[in-house]
Amino acid sequence: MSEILTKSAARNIFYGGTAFFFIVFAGLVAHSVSTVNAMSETHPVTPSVAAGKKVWERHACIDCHTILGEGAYYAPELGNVWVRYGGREDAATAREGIKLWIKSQPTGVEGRRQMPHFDISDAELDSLVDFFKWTSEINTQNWPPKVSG
Amino acid sequence: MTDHSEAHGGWGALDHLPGNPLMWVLILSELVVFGAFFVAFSVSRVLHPAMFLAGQAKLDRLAGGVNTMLLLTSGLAAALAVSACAAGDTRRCRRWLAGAGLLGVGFLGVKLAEYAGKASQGIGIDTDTFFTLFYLMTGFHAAHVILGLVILAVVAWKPSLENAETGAAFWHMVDLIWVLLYPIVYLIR
Amino acid sequence: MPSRTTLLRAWGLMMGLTALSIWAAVSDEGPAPATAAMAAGLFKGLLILWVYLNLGRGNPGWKAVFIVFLATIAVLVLGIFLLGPLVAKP
Amino acid sequence: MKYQSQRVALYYFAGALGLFVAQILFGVIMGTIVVVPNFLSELLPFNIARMIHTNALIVWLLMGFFGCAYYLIPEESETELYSPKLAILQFWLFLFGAAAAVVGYLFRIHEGREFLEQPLWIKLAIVVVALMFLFNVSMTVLKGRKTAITNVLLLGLWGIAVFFLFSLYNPSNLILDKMFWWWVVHLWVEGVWELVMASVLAFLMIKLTGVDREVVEKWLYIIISLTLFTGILGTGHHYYWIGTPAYWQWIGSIFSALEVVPFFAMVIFTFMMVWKGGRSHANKAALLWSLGCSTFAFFGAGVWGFLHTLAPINYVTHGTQVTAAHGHLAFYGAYVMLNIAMFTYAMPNLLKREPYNQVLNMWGFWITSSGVTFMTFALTFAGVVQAHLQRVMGMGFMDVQDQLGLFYWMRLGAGVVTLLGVILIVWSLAVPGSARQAGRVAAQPAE
Repeated sequence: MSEILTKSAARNIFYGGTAFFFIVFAGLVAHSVSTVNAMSETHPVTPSVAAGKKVWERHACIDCHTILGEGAYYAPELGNVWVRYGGREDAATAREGIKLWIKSQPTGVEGRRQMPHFDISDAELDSLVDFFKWTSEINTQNWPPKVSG
Repeated sequence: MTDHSEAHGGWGALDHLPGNPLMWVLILSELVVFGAFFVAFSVSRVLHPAMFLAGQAKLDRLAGGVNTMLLLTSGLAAALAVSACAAGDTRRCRRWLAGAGLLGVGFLGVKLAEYAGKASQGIGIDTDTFFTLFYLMTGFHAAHVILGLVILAVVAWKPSLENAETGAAFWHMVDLIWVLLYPIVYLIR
Repeated sequence: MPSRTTLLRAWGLMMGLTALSIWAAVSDEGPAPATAAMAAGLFKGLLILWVYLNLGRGNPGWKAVFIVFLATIAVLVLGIFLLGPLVAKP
Repeated sequence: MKYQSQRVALYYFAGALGLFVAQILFGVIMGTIVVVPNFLSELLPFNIARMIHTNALIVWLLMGFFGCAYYLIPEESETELYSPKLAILQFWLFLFGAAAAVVGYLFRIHEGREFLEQPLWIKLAIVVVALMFLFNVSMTVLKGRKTAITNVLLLGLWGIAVFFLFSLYNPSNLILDKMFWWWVVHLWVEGVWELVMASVLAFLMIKLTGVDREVVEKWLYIIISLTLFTGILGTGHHYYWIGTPAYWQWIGSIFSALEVVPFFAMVIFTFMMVWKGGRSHANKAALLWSLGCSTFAFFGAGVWGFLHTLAPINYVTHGTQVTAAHGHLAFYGAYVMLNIAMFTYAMPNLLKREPYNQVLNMWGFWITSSGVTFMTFALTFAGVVQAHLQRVMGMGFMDVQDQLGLFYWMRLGAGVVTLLGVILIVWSLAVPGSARQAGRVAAQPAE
């Protein structure tokens, strides 16, 4: 078999194989998207949750914290912060606790990591907490292993 | 056809394999991937013996056996297509390719009926670990069958000897994976 | 390229083995039919490589690679099936 | 250098090196903030420093890739660049975009998605810059010789642009947000960027070892096939715990465990070529960086990736310092070293000088590599301790962090060493020697 033919066949196998794996991947992602959407029917992204996500992004929280394990590893995991504050048992107290914590930053304590002071209105804080609550209810296959995050 | 094994095309060790070197890279990769799935399946079986017994009881061993035979016969047709092509008989080559493809479609038909039967019982990929692995392995294999059909069609369109050989090699790989998958998933219990 | 006769013989052998392993698995379960089914699968896999994929013409090194690889999978699967339960639940 | 228009690469190399220093500088600042938390806490909070650190990295690597492409493509295509003017304009636009983004970050203007913090208008500007670039190089390739190297490089570069488009999609559902965020991040660094890496390495192997193009291109096809056959479904290792179905644990574990194979193939490839070539090229430093690239990529991306890619292990290590360790060594090995290899090879040719400052450059190699390696070990140990205390024992995050102080001090030390090494590298490249190139064209490998 001629040299040039072998190489062009090699190229075709590369392109064909890549297209195949990509289609399989895209198909699986499509299936996952429909699963996620089905879950979101019973567990909807309310306008408040969506607004909370915007607050989360506006202050680049992810560049210190992690959420579902992704972020900067400098500050605690917030995917389950709602659970850590006992939101499942006593929602009102957890909500107040999280809001108070954010409002009281920075602590200014020497030698302790500082969370900056953010100008977040009370309504925005409520949205942010709604976003945390929604996130804590995601089916993460039981991750994190401990409530410590 | 004798030149292949002797040809030293600069592919290193891969030159000592008959056919297109990159097809062998693909065959080896697929064997490793499915090999990993097979071992993972076996380990999970030990961890959840009851779940796996119950899951396997719901599988249709006969349908799986029929599918093995369909694929083996289809593989024979593909090999005969390559012979025809080597003898310069394009018409016969295309006919064998069509036969191989039809048997492949038959395989997918049986598979689809199997999936539909499971779906009607409310069994899906999320049901349990057994069915997650069952659907991943058989589904990934079925995706290869579909790709194989596309490749066979391309070969029938441009039936050069090299195309026929490379296309048939892919088809045989799909065969090869199934003859291992069938006993591991359907029979061993 | 294998001759027509070789191809047909290999095909007949594989079909027969498939029928046997179905029969063995349908009629009984446990170590013996499991071993038979896996051995049949391994043998069919090697036949596909040797005859259909023409590996019979490959060099000894590659033949060894494929034999060892497929045999390893078969032995692992069977070994885990047969010995695993002893380890998992003594 | 055979074509005048290759000189536009110099702009990109200079820009990339400048941003490289900035990236490491911000890294050292962050390393300091971690151990002395009140350092700059009002002026430059950690999150802002981090987005500058990571964005500078991404931008300089991309700028380096663009430069590599502008150097490589005319030479491979055997034709002048389609439009050198467009390339220069593109450079200034890109640099302006990057600078505007950094200044914006300092004033807290950003979109707050990890690595994709650029405001929308800068994202759109990046798309425009990418289109200018792709138009320019594609037209060059179309009018010239087509080789496997240019094909693969173009595929990689087009892939970079196409997958970047997913950065514009930000659904309010966090799960979907994360799923498609990875289409940018993973399909870049474990997909199309690897195509760029493999093709540039292949080019360097042809130039530096004199091995026949035929052999190199065959290796190239094998490597990139293995890369994408494993890497695309390997995305599954990011879909374990973000709300996606459980089957991703199987797909991710199996396919991403195999992602180490193409990296191993690259090690074999580079060392085989050097051994087979047998010819000693004058530019020893470029060869060192090329071999270093495949080796460090294998350890950083391959081995350190494999360490925590299996779902049951990732369950405890996900989002700990183990990830940080892997990220640092992988980026350094695969993409930093690739760029420096190409800069080291190309700059003497662009400046029409004999290879210069090689000893200094190689010192830079060893010092930087030692720094990053030490940092990787420090972070790996920190990560293992963290995973145990936090994920197995259930200790609180901040209490665990207090236990890791020693590792973070070691990381800072390693970071300072890295900074020194980087300054050496930049110095050795930026200060050209005076010996003019003489008759080196004859020494180019015959093709």
